[in-house]
Amino acid sequence: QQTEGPVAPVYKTGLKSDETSNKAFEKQFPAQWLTYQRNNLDNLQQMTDYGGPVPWNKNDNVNPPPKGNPKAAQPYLKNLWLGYPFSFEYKKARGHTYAIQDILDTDRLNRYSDKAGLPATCWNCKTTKMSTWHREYGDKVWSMEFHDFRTKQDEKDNSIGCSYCHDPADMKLRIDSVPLKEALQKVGFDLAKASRNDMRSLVCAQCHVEYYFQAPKYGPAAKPVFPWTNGATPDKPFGGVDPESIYQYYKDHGVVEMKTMEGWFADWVHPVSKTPMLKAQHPEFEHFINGPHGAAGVACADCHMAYTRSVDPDKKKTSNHQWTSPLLNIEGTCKQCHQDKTPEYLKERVLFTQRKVYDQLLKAQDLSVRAHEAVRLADAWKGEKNPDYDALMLQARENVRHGQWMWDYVSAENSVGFHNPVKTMDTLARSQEYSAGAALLAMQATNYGIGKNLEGDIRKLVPPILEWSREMQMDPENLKKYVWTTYLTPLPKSGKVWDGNKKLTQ
Amino acid sequence: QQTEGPVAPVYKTGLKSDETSNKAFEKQFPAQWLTYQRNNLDNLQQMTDYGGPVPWNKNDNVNPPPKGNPKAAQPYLKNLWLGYPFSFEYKKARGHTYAIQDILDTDRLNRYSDKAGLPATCWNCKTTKMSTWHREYGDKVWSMEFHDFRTKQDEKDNSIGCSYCHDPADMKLRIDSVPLKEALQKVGFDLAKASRNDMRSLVCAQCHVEYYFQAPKYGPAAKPVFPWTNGATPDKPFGGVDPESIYQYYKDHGVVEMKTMEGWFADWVHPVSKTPMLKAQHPEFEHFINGPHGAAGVACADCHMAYTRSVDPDKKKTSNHQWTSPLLNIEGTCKQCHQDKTPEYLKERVLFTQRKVYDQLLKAQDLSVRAHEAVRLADAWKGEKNPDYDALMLQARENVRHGQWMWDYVSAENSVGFHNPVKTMDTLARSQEYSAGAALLAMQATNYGIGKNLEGDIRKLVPPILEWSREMQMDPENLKKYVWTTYLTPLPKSGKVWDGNKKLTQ
Amino acid sequence: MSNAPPNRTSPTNWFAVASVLAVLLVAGAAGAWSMQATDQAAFCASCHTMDTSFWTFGKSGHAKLACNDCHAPQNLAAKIPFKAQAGSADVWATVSKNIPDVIHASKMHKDVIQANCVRCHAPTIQTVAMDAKPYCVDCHRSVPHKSRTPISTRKVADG
Ligand code: HEC
Ligand code: HEC
Ligand code: HEC
Ligand code: HEC
Ligand code: HEC
Ligand code: HEC
Ligand code: HEC
Ligand code: HEC
Ligand code: HEC
Ligand code: HEC
Ligand code: HEC
Ligand code: HEC
Ligand code: HEC
Ligand code: HEC
Ligand SMILES: [Ca+2]
Ligand SMILES: [Ca+2]
Repeated sequence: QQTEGPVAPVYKTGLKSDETSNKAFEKQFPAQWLTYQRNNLDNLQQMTDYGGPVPWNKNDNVNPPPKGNPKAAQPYLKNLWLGYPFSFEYKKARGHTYAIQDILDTDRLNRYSDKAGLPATCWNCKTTKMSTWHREYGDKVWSMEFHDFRTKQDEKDNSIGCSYCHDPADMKLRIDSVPLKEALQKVGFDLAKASRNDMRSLVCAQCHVEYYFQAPKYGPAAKPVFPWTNGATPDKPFGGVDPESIYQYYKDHGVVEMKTMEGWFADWVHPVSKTPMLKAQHPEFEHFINGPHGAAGVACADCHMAYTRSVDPDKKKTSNHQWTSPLLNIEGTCKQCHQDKTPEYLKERVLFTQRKVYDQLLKAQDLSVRAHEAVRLADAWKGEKNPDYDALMLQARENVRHGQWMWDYVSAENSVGFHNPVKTMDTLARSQEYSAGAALLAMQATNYGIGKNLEGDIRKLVPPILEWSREMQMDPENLKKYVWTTYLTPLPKSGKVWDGNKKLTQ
Repeated sequence: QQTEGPVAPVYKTGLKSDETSNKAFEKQFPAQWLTYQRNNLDNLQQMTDYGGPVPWNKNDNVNPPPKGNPKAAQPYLKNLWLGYPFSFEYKKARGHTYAIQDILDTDRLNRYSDKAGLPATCWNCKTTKMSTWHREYGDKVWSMEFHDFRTKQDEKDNSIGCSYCHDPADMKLRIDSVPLKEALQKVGFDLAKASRNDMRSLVCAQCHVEYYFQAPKYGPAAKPVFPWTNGATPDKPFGGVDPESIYQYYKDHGVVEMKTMEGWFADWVHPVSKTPMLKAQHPEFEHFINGPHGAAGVACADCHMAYTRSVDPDKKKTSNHQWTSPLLNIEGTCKQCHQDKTPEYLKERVLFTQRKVYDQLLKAQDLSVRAHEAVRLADAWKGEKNPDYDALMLQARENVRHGQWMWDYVSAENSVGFHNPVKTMDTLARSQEYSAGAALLAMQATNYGIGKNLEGDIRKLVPPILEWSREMQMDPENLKKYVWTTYLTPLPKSGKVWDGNKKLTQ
Repeated sequence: MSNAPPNRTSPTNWFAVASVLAVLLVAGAAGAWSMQATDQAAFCASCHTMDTSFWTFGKSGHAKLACNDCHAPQNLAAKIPFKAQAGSADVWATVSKNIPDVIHASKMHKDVIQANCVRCHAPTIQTVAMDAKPYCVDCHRSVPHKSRTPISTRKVADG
């Protein structure tokens, strides 16, 4: 007889709180270990209409999976991120057990040089070692050389694992990530008072959130910061996570020097339109938190880690540690709450949202390309200009930036809208508004001189770039393939310096 | 005890199935009668943020309620419906008991002439007498003179009432309306097999649906038809109710003669842009049916007629026959299903959707005005033209029509998006796309000659028309007030012929 | 707002008065039979007010249980006062016809229910953090009254 209410199991593992090896947990937690291993599944059977852990190239709408995905790819990504590492490689995410391998292999980091081009910060959301290193080097760690850490960990044993979410000593959920701890403090959310339900989402918010690298002027260089303060109030700590609030936030915290944008934050300058751009990254938490589920108190773990009994050794109920699309197991996830519905019905409702979001996302990207192209043409315009040409062009650029930020906020979010259907659609409508506005302003600046050159199908005017990589950019010939790539500077020719965690002789 | 499942109570009233008086039901159904009388409430206490039964002018964003409503009005409605009776008067709906009074008093019908200008069809969704008349006159009734029926009924005793939804003999739910019966038949929905749950929405679908008046070429003149067939399939009878399906439907079923639109349906031609337009009317059912609630089987009556016990004489559970905003009584409506939430929470979720929908709706209307204006300017353009001028202008007009249809489909729907949040937002994004496209095509047609005249704030370029009415349009002086109204033809000066159901001496 | 407050001066419902007597009998005599009889679905459903709950429960995986397997504390010392209080509240509401449009389990009552979920399902909930949410029914939202399903499939119109 038990009347106390259910209590979470408490463990005494004998492990130290700073344990970072995954394997160290295997023996005591064979069930969780077993589902955790399933994160290695990444075959075609794991695909859903828009998701699932298959690492196809997100821009490739030509080749069938696993290389591309004609039904869910976004063909203009390489154009829109031109000049930024994301244009070299960006893949559909797969399981947590691949995190280190995938970052070791990604072309976003410069493996052809001793300088990765991006800081050690990138390790933050991939390895259980991060907090060890932070303890060791302090806030200097963020701006240290990425490559120097390639060899300092095991590809599997330190990939996103137990110690990132649990205190190894007693397995209580914990926040291991420095940036989240600081972000929560800044918005006035007291982690000490977080409920168990809160923790079941906050552990994910360590990584599945938008971030930027801090400029030295504002504190430790290259530290990852979550831009949530603009709009946060004591009673609504997450009042600042909507895309317009964050866009306002980025009108500060940076070192842009361009007129009218002085001091704004920018990730890079787009070479075609010469616009200081923002890059959005995986704002799952920011979407979810005020969506129909998040607002109702449903947690990430409720859908992505639903209890399962299917696991040996003892078929006890455990949290499923295979983080993947809930649509691969609707019976075991959604249906605990939506018991009255069929799996087919639930899937169809998800698709009802996703199809519309995907369609509007592609339209938003087409308009965004048109906006860059308009500014490019207006820049090159030799004819008669509007007396306000300069002011109009600055406004146009601001709209290019704003429009791209808005669709990227949706594109980077991995549920194709399901985590917050209405907010997502609103964000895309705004994206389209700003991008269309940018093109119009550029036309005005040239007294409509460029109008003719913008007529017709944008996919023909500016062909989508299907393949691009650091190696391709090393060959000046390749830069001639597209009008847009002519704006790039060729990269120095060089052989690979790093292959995974092996340094190659040079 | 029951084992079959809840069944609707059956009565033997002694009334005939063709009874049309509301009062005839009072004695036997005092509880329903009492809540039915509450449909007469229309004071300011009944307002919600966007809804509630207070008849303010839908375009008036200047005067406070009850005349206007700065927080929820749509200032461009009179501009966008110029030349069509809706531009004279369009109010927020109120209770069913006002249906006859409001149609008697509306300026949409010409009370200054022996010809109302709109057919007797208009009575269909206002009076319990309609089926009697249909039996009497057959399909001729639709095109008969509206005015001739003004005196043939009692303002209150025949206003939307019992016999429209119930068979008076046994009070079973029934479909009394001819157009719905025919529409269901056409899409292959067998009314005889409708479940009780279906009926709890279908009785509303008699009226809360989009309709158009049939042209004589296609069958009985002026008969109201619901345009649902394009996309309907045997297993998805309501597969044709999305705005794009209906837009396609209207590419037929009409008598438009303009090139490239031959045979299309149009409600009227907008005098400013000379575009054959569509008018959307209250597609509540069409939104609801594949929204989160409708798809889940929730019925209109679940939210708008929730059981109440608060009614004398015997405080039994009865269906609340006061059809109004559920937000006026969240405890009694939403909380039947969402018992774990607070009323404040639920209201906030509704507003989370409504605020975004309202904002995007206004933006869509601004763009729609700009589209008409662009076509107007391009029509008047005397400078050099694009060699494809004619083709481009036709395309522009098609986009004007398409863009306006899309926002009107949302504007005319009375939940400000709540009945189907994602579909509503998608519809508005499309509206904006088409309207922006229309302006661009008109610019192209004039080789951008009109560009300059479209720059700047549209609310200044084309001022919203706050007041307009038949009387105003009789005075040629008034037509000079706005550029747009100069495109109207003054109406013949005339005194009122009808005041409510009283014919005035002439 | 739009619904007028319930009128509190309507005539007495005699069936309900009889029920009061029954409950008093239970509380007073505490006979084993009446204790058990008033736990059963049939008794609860003798009030039309309870029809909805009865119907949905009857269609659920828990149909073989008695209402009070969930709706009353199982330890007798707590059960008698709880039943007397809940029972007389129900009866008073019925007699005075002060029955709300939508009946909700109170916080106290929800805690009682929760304890019962835990009581029966103890073996199931040992290995995981089943206190992830305040109540089991925050996830198991349909247990047992199918609260998200359309009204006509679970409510009785003339209750
Ligand atoms: C109510 C259920 C639910 C909740 C709560 C939820 N998600 Fe999701 N999530 C989904 C669904 C459904 C998808 C779409 C999967 C697909 O398209 O196959 C998804 C997709 C994802 C994806 C992409 C997965 C893939 O296979 O592409 C990630 C990553 C993700 N969610 C993370 C999160 C995080 C982090 C949280 C909390 C901040 C969260 N989710 C909360 C249901 C949920
Ligand atoms: C705040 C946490 C965070 C930081 C910092 C971060 N990532 Fe990630 N990364 C994620 C998450 C979450 C995913 C999975 C979701 C997704 O792919 O959008 C991911 C996925 C990836 C992937 C696999 C999918 C792909 O995009 O090809 C690579 C590679 C990657 N990150 C590289 C990097 C690099 C390089 C950096 C530094 C510039 C970095 N990450 C910084 C959280 C982070
Ligand atoms: C990305 C976050 C994350 C990682 C990584 C993670 N867990 Fe968990 N784990 C959770 C969450 C969330 C819960 C649910 C805890 C709760 O509800 O309080 C959980 C629960 C548990 C529990 C409690 C019993 C249960 O199944 O609910 C154990 C034991 C456990 N995890 C072991 C592990 C082990 C071993 C690893 C590494 C192989 C691991 N976890 C990796 C997030 C994580
Ligand atoms: C966070 C969500 C959540 C909460 C809270 C929750 N459950 Fe569950 N429950 C589940 C899921 C998911 C399953 C499905 C597990 C499976 O069958 O694989 C489940 C299954 C069950 C089952 C049927 C199968 C089995 O494992 O025995 C019972 C009984 C059950 N839960 C009882 C409870 C009780 C009692 C409580 C409260 C103490 C509770 N649940 C709280 C999510 C939850
Ligand atoms: C330490 C950082 C980190 C934490 C904590 C984290 N994730 Fe992830 N997540 C990632 C990265 C990185 C990837 C992509 C790995 C790759 O593709 O190499 C990823 C991938 C995923 C995927 C995609 C797998 C698929 O099927 O498409 C899902 C779903 C997901 N995470 C959900 C969650 C949930 C739910 C939580 C919390 C319980 C969580 N993650 C916590 C970093 C993290
Ligand atoms: C822990 C409980 C829980 C889980 C797990 C859950 N939901 Fe929900 N779901 C809710 C709640 C709560 C709402 C909000 C409405 C309400 O209160 O009933 C909701 C609303 C919805 C809606 C309506 C909103 C919309 O976006 O259209 C859909 C569809 C839905 N859920 C599908 C799913 C799917 C698919 C999954 C699995 C991926 C899932 N849910 C998992 C509790 C849950
Ligand atoms: C899940 C609950 C729900 C369902 C089902 C539902 N509605 Fe509504 N309805 C609402 C809400 C909430 C509003 C917004 C009221 C407001 O803004 O004050 C609304 C608004 C309306 C309005 C405008 C009322 C006003 O006060 O302005 C009408 C008319 C309407 N609904 C008719 C219908 C019809 C007809 C159906 C079925 C085809 C239906 N509704 C189904 C909840 C619902
Ligand atoms: C298919 C049913 C149907 C037909 C046919 C119909 N109406 Fe209505 N009418 C409604 C509904 C439903 C409402 C309430 C919802 C709304 O106002 O959008 C309404 C509201 C009204 C109102 C009160 C609010 C306002 O708009 O000022 C007037 C007046 C009115 N209609 C006049 C007319 C006229 C004139 C015609 C003929 C041109 C007509 N109706 C044809 C269904 C119909
Ligand atoms: C706009 C449609 C509509 C009108 C008009 C209407 N009813 Fe109803 N009525 C309904 C619906 C829907 C139900 C619920 C039936 C069900 O669940 O099967 C209902 C139920 C009833 C019931 C059954 C008991 C109950 O309350 O659920 C009675 C009796 C009744 N109405 C009487 C009347 C009377 C008397 C009038 C005129 C004063 C009237 N109705 C007007 C739609 C309407
Ligand atoms: C015979 C036609 C007809 C039927 C049937 C009908 N309506 Fe209406 N409804 C109207 C008209 C007309 C109005 C506007 C009356 C006015 O403003 O004068 C209206 C107004 C309303 C309003 C607005 C009141 C407010 O508070 O803003 C709601 C809500 C509503 N109806 C819901 C329903 C529901 C739910 C049903 C079905 C149970 C239904 N209606 C059936 C024609 C109808
Ligand atoms: C007869 C049952 C029922 C009634 C009454 C009802 N709902 Fe729902 N509600 C549902 C169902 C079913 C869903 C879909 C998700 C699910 O299955 O839980 C849902 C989903 C929702 C959602 C999530 C989707 C979204 O649009 O964000 C919200 C919010 C919501 N309801 C609010 C309300 C409000 C407000 C009312 C009253 C006006 C209401 N509901 C009345 C059953 C109902
Ligand atoms: C398996 C456990 C269980 C059984 C058996 C059970 N109930 Fe319930 N009951 C609940 C739960 C859980 C709630 C609370 C639902 C909520 O508020 O989330 C509840 C709520 C109620 C309510 C409040 C109204 C509502 O729907 O919230 C009534 C009345 C009720 N039950 C009556 C009964 C009757 C009568 C029976 C027997 C015919 C019965 N219950 C059998 C678990 C049970
Ligand atoms: C005499 C008629 C009657 C009987 C017999 C009856 N109830 Fe009730 N019950 C009511 C009324 C009336 C209410 C509403 C009281 C209120 O909320 O004010 C109610 C409310 C409830 C509630 C929700 C309020 C709360 O206390 O949390 C539950 C649960 C409940 N009853 C369960 C039961 C169970 C279980 C039985 C059988 C043991 C039962 N009832 C027998 C009339 C009755
Ligand atoms: C008196 C014992 C008892 C109580 C109290 C009880 N259950 Fe159960 N429950 C059972 C039994 C026995 C079954 C298995 C029924 C079957 O499979 O025939 C069951 C099955 C279940 C299941 C799996 C089947 C289903 O309906 O989904 C869930 C989940 C569940 N219970 C949750 C709950 C929750 C939540 C509560 C409290 C609100 C609760 N139970 C209260 C005895 C109980
Ligand atoms: Ca960023
Ligand atoms: Ca129409």
